[in-house]
Amino acid sequence: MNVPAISIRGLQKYYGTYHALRSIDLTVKRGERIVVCGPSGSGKSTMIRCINRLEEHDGGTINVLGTELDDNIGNIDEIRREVGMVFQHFNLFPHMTVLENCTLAPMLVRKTPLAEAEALAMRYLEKVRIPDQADKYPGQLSGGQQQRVAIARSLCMKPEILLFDEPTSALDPEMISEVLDVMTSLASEGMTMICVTHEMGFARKVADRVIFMDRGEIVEQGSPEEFFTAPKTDRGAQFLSQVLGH
Amino acid sequence: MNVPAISIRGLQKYYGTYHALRSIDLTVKRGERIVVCGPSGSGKSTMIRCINRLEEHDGGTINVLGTELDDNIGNIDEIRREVGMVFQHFNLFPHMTVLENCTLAPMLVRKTPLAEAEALAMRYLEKVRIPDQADKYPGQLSGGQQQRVAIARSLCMKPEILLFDEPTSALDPEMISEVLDVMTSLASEGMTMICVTHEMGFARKVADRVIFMDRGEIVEQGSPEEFFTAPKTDRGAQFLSQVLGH
Amino acid sequence: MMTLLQHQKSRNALLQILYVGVLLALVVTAALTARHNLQAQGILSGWSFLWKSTGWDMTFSLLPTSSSDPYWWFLLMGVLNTLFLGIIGLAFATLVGGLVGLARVSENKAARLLGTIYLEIFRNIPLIVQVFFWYALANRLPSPRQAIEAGGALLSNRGIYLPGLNIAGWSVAAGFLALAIGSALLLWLSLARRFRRVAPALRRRRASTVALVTLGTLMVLFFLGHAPDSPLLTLPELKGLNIRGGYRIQPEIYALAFAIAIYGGAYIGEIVRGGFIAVGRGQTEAAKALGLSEWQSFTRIRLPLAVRAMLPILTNQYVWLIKATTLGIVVGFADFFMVVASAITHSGQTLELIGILMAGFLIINFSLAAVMNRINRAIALKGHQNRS
Amino acid sequence: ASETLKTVQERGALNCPGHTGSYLGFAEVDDKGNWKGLDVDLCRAVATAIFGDPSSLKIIPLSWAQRWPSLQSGDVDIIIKASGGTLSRDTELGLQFSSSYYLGTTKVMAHKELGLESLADADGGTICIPAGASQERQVASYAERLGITLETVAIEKTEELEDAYFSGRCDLYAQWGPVLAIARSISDNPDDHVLLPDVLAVEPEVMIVRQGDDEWLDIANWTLSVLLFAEQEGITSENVDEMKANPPSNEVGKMLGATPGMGTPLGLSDDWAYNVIKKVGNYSEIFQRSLGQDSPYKMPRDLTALWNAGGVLFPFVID
Amino acid sequence: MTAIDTGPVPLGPTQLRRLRRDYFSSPVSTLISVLCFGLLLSIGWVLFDWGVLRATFAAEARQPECQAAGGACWSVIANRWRLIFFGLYPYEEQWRSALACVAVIVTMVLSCIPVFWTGKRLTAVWALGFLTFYVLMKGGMLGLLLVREEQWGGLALTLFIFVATAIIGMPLAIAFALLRNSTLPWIAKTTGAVIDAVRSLPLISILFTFAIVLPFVLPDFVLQEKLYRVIAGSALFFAAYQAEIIRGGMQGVAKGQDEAAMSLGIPYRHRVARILLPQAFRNALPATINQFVITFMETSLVVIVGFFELLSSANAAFGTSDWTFAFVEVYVFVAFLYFIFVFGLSRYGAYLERRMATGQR
Ligand SMILES: Nc1ncnc2c1ncn2[C@@H]1O[C@H](COP(=O)(O)OP(=O)(O)OP(=O)(O)O)[C@@H](O)[C@H]1O
Ligand SMILES: Nc1ncnc2c1ncn2[C@@H]1O[C@H](COP(=O)(O)OP(=O)(O)OP(=O)(O)O)[C@@H](O)[C@H]1O
Ligand SMILES: [Mg+2]
Ligand SMILES: [Mg+2]
Repeated sequence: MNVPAISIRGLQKYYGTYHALRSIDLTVKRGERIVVCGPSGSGKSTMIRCINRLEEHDGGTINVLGTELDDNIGNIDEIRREVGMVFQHFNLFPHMTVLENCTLAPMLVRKTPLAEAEALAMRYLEKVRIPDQADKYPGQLSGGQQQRVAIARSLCMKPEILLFDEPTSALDPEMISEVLDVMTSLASEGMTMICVTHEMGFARKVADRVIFMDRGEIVEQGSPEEFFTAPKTDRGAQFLSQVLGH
Repeated sequence: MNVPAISIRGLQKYYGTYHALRSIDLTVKRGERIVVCGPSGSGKSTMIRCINRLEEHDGGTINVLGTELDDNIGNIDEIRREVGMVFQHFNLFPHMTVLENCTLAPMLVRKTPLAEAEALAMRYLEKVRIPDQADKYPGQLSGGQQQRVAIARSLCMKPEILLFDEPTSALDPEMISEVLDVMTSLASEGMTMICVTHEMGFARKVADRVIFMDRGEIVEQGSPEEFFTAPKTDRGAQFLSQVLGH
Repeated sequence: MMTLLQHQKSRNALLQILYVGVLLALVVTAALTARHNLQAQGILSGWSFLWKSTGWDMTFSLLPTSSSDPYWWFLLMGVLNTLFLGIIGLAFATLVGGLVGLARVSENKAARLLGTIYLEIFRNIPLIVQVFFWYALANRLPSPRQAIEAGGALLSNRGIYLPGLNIAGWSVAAGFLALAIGSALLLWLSLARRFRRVAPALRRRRASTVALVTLGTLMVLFFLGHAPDSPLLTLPELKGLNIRGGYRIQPEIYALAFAIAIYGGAYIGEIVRGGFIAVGRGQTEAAKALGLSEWQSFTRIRLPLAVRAMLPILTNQYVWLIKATTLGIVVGFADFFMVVASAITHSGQTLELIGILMAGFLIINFSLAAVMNRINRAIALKGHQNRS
Repeated sequence: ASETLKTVQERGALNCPGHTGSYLGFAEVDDKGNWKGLDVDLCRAVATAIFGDPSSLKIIPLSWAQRWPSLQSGDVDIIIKASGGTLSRDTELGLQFSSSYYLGTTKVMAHKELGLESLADADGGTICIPAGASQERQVASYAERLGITLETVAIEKTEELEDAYFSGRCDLYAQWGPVLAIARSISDNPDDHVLLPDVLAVEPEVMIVRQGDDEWLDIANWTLSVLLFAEQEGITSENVDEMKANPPSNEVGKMLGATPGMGTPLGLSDDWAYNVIKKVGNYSEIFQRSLGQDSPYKMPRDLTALWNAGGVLFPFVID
Repeated sequence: MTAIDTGPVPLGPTQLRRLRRDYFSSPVSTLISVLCFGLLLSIGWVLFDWGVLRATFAAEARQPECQAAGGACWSVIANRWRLIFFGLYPYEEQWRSALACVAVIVTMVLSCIPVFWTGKRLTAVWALGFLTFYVLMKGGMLGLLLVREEQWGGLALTLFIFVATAIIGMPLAIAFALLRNSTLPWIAKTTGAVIDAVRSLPLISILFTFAIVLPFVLPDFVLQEKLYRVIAGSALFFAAYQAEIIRGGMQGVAKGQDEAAMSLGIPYRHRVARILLPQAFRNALPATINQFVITFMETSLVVIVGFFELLSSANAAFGTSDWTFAFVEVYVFVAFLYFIFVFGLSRYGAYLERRMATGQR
């Protein structure tokens, strides 16, 4: 159990000739909660998408739960099973009910029997406080509800690690707090989490570490108090002034 | 010249079974500047759209510049020529340059020769302070510039009355002031104006009268000082507290 | 009068009356002129010809016809032939289109290249030229005596002969019915919303029950329809001038169906591609992130969503393909249009027959569109789809 | 006077059917895009009779299925398109026939390798027939008479139809005699095909007009008569001027317009027959260049010869 | 394996890697690649062998020579190409037919250039092109010999039918679209019924009706010439489809546009002509090109109602005793002609679609 949850070494990523990630090094311990922030285009999404290989990386190594991510397809499938991801735009399956969205992967991937999968799904739907929406279709829910379904869907796979990519930025202000609440309660249960977000209140409350990225590099990292009160770099200070001033 | 610019009596408007305007009475003198406000859905847009018959009314009479708006088609065309309208979403013609947007109606409706129409258009574009954008297409302008083109376009028809439907609410904060400036200078030239807006600063500065609508009725009207300092009705007071608190 | 024209409501009413009136007047004048012209030439008009015997024979029909059958029967058979060819054509065009569309969205560049070449060639040559070409090719297969044999099937310029069951016609028909019901039931079991929540094992058990019962019914039907002392299976073989036994598909039919499938497939391929592109990348990524395999994400997420995006356009394409069966006339396949055309030359009842032709196609195509729209409604995504 | 004649004269051209593609020997198109063939020349003769000029003719390409509707609707003024006279065409379609300009029999050709003696041996065979033509009915009734079943392949376009037969799609090919003979003569290997002795029908090919305009039919009939009469009297396009100058008989003189009376009753000019012979030729000339010795097909006249040469054609009397 | 060491900045995917990703990313993918290339190569070879290697090109060659060579017999094209291109047009005048085709093609090319995309300019280009075509083909003036419509044929006739269909059909389509979008329910519904009915009928049956039935139901003085009747039918069919395309384009024009124009006092006809239609057409452009492509191909159906257009002349080209055997070559040639036109048009449509997609971003 002393293998780190994630360990990234010298990660390089190109889009064509554009150098999107420049030698990223990052180690995440089990149970650690990390918030990633930084200006738009700084490579935050790209980094966490590399972690469950929605993007292929071009150099360096990524090691998740002791397994290295390489061209071996078996490895990828294994890792994706253990790493959940919540997208900014939810990406629910619109042709399935909320319940079906949640039971699909456990049944297909983990071969959980239907009844068990449904029980599990209902448990997580309760955890995100929308058990009553189980039989609706995603199109019939509000944005906040949809995002909570997306979280529940990830949880149903019982992942070791949960990645969030700006999970609240597509939401209306009232709905943001609903979703943040759910995330906070997840965090309190000790799940390993990496969360790209600009919700500084949330970061202060739950993050063990804040990572600040700019132009494809990790510029600064540290505890939330450190980062928010006394950023070590100018770039960080400037970014903070913008975000907080807004 | 003692005919009022607009005189509305017992105006009724239904959308299907929904009663959108309930017995509106309103008289606007020539040169008067009126600001209309009220909560969303109270019928503000509907009322001013009735004035140039973008909506047909179902009861009562509307008399604009001495001509009654009824089913007579000639009357409608005549009145639309004399009443300009500026929309929330500008509604510029995207396939024409700014100059063409401005010269189109004078040339087609008033049969103004091209050279004259262009001279006129340039005069009004100067008035709204964007003569240098004349050859661009609307898509190449910022929101504030677009709205100013829309105002110039209306002015080119030399209307007696200008209607504004929330002309600033689709704009970014910096651009609002640009447009309000232009409107203020128009107001100072003595044009008859009815303006739906929640810009209370503007209302205080230019309005001769503020009209407060709720649920399809005119609940309260009076001078801006009266209305803003001591609203006569509870509904008005409540609305003001929200708007100013925001 | 002027004031009436200025008045909006009355003007609107007037305009509408005028418009509809002019259209009606046109139709009525046409009808009257036609009647006058026909009478002047002593051409008998009316519908009585429908009950006369034709005196010629149909080249192909699903149910028996002879030269002593009346016109209405021939016309009906023509409609059946059109539907028959249409269904075959649609099915194969969909299959081809699916393959081409998949090739065109595939990750594999070679497949994409092949798909593109296919598309550009077959979409850009008029269907009628393709029909001529395939028919000429079909006619160049060897004669029955030199027929190519492939696993009991014979390939010759008289058609493709498949081994067949030696059973009576009615039991074949009943067999098809049973098969249709069985597969419809299976489809319903696997797709219907109400069975979604049933455990997969139970679903599989139900499905296999249905399949077994259908198979059993088929066996019984075949047994009943089979003459007691003849072999059950007949292989096509040369007898006299022709190949006898087994089932035969005439060159006219398969050339036409082939052309329609190839040409329609190119168009449907583009629709399929559009459908898959319309599925947001987000859905696919979500499926990956959940650990679904390529195949699972294809069958459970991408395909169902793509089908929903394709269906409305596909309806148009299907209507269009049904209409393409009218090219039967150039290779002598007795589709509805050709039967009508022949009937016109033999009976001279031009106007009546053209009327029947139009009515027939209106009914066929409106029903097709109605069915497709019904399916589309049934599988439409619920709620607002403002996010992808 | 004739309604149709008036329409035609107003239009300045005779509308006559051609073919979509070609109908060898009867209507085909040469390298330069000109129509030629027996039917086309007969159209020219009628046009010349009316206008004195064979180019006052519009050949309207028509498919078989369109013949009758086109005539009935007035798109064409006359059908000369290898069409036979039948009862139903006369009575049900409201048509009217001229006397016959060609006597064709419907016969059947078969691939030699099948070794057929007659159609009776062909039970179960496949037969190619032209769609929408009278052969469709003739085959059906002949097969019924023999008590055999034939599978039919009916195609409208002759090219497609013959391709179907020669490529072996059909064992048999039922067609109007001359077309059949031509098809065989130009096939890859004429000896591979035999004409069966069966005569399914005898079909007199006629010019067809709409019912109710007898004067118009007269013009068609007399044009044909003149062509045959000229052949009978040895008048050709070569010697017609000479003949007109010194008519060997009263009849010839009258026909060529040397003595008046030939045109007026028909509503035509008196020298119309002269023009026809001069510019189109007599029947024999037409036949020889379209089907006979001067054509690639080298068909004999057979039944289509004049009465005095063993055939069945004859002119009416010009008096 | 991916652990390309983090030295100095490594290059992006190399050629080799891209090749592997594109063609051989998995065993299945490799199999597919091999199959696809095998298929392409073998078909390509067969065609090349038949069409070039063993083909006969000499104009003097006839059936025996061709069959001896065993490949395609392009001699038929060498001998009969004028028939295919010009049909029954008088031999000495065929240069006119050729010029007329050029005029139409130039018109089509011109109207693909964005400079000409205003209502007026497009109309001018097409009217001028069409007029040139018509005068050249028909003659009877400017010292040209009169050539009547029934002598037109081949490619020129195909182009004529196509262009005439578009010129008549387009205004009709606009009218249909406007009527169907009318606020007056009866007009909208009746038009809708007409459009839907026409769309559900096969084009052949419409052509057949216009060629054969119309003379019965129309008084004598209208549409005497069958060619024009058939064009009318084909235009009606085109209009029904195009009307729906334009209507789709109209739906993409915001309602505010019309309201803005109304509030400026601009009358209906100008609102339609200056505001609604220009925007609707811009939205509907790709679909419109597609419709043109299909219409061009469908002109080939007039062969069934007896016209001497491209396909018919092709039939006539092998419909003579010398060439009956060589119909495959003729069909291939004609297919190639169609392909050139249609492929050009559809590539252009695809280009437009891409251009507009980037414009929207
Ligand atoms: N598929 C792609 N092709 C090319 N460039 C890309 C692609 N995806 C991302 N990029 C570029 O890579 C850079 C990093 O993108 P990324 O999405 O990781 O930024 P981000 O930090 O998540 O920004 P944001 O806060 O806006 O989401 C950006 O400059 C972006 O333009
Ligand atoms: N076309 C329509 N059909 C049906 N109801 C309508 C329609 N247009 C407006 N309404 C209804 O009429 C009422 C008044 O609408 P109106 O647009 O005039 O409100 P408003 O005061 O302008 O509000 P806002 O500040 O949101 O623009 C609203 O309840 C609205 O829902
Ligand atoms: Mg991002
Ligand atoms: Mg409003």
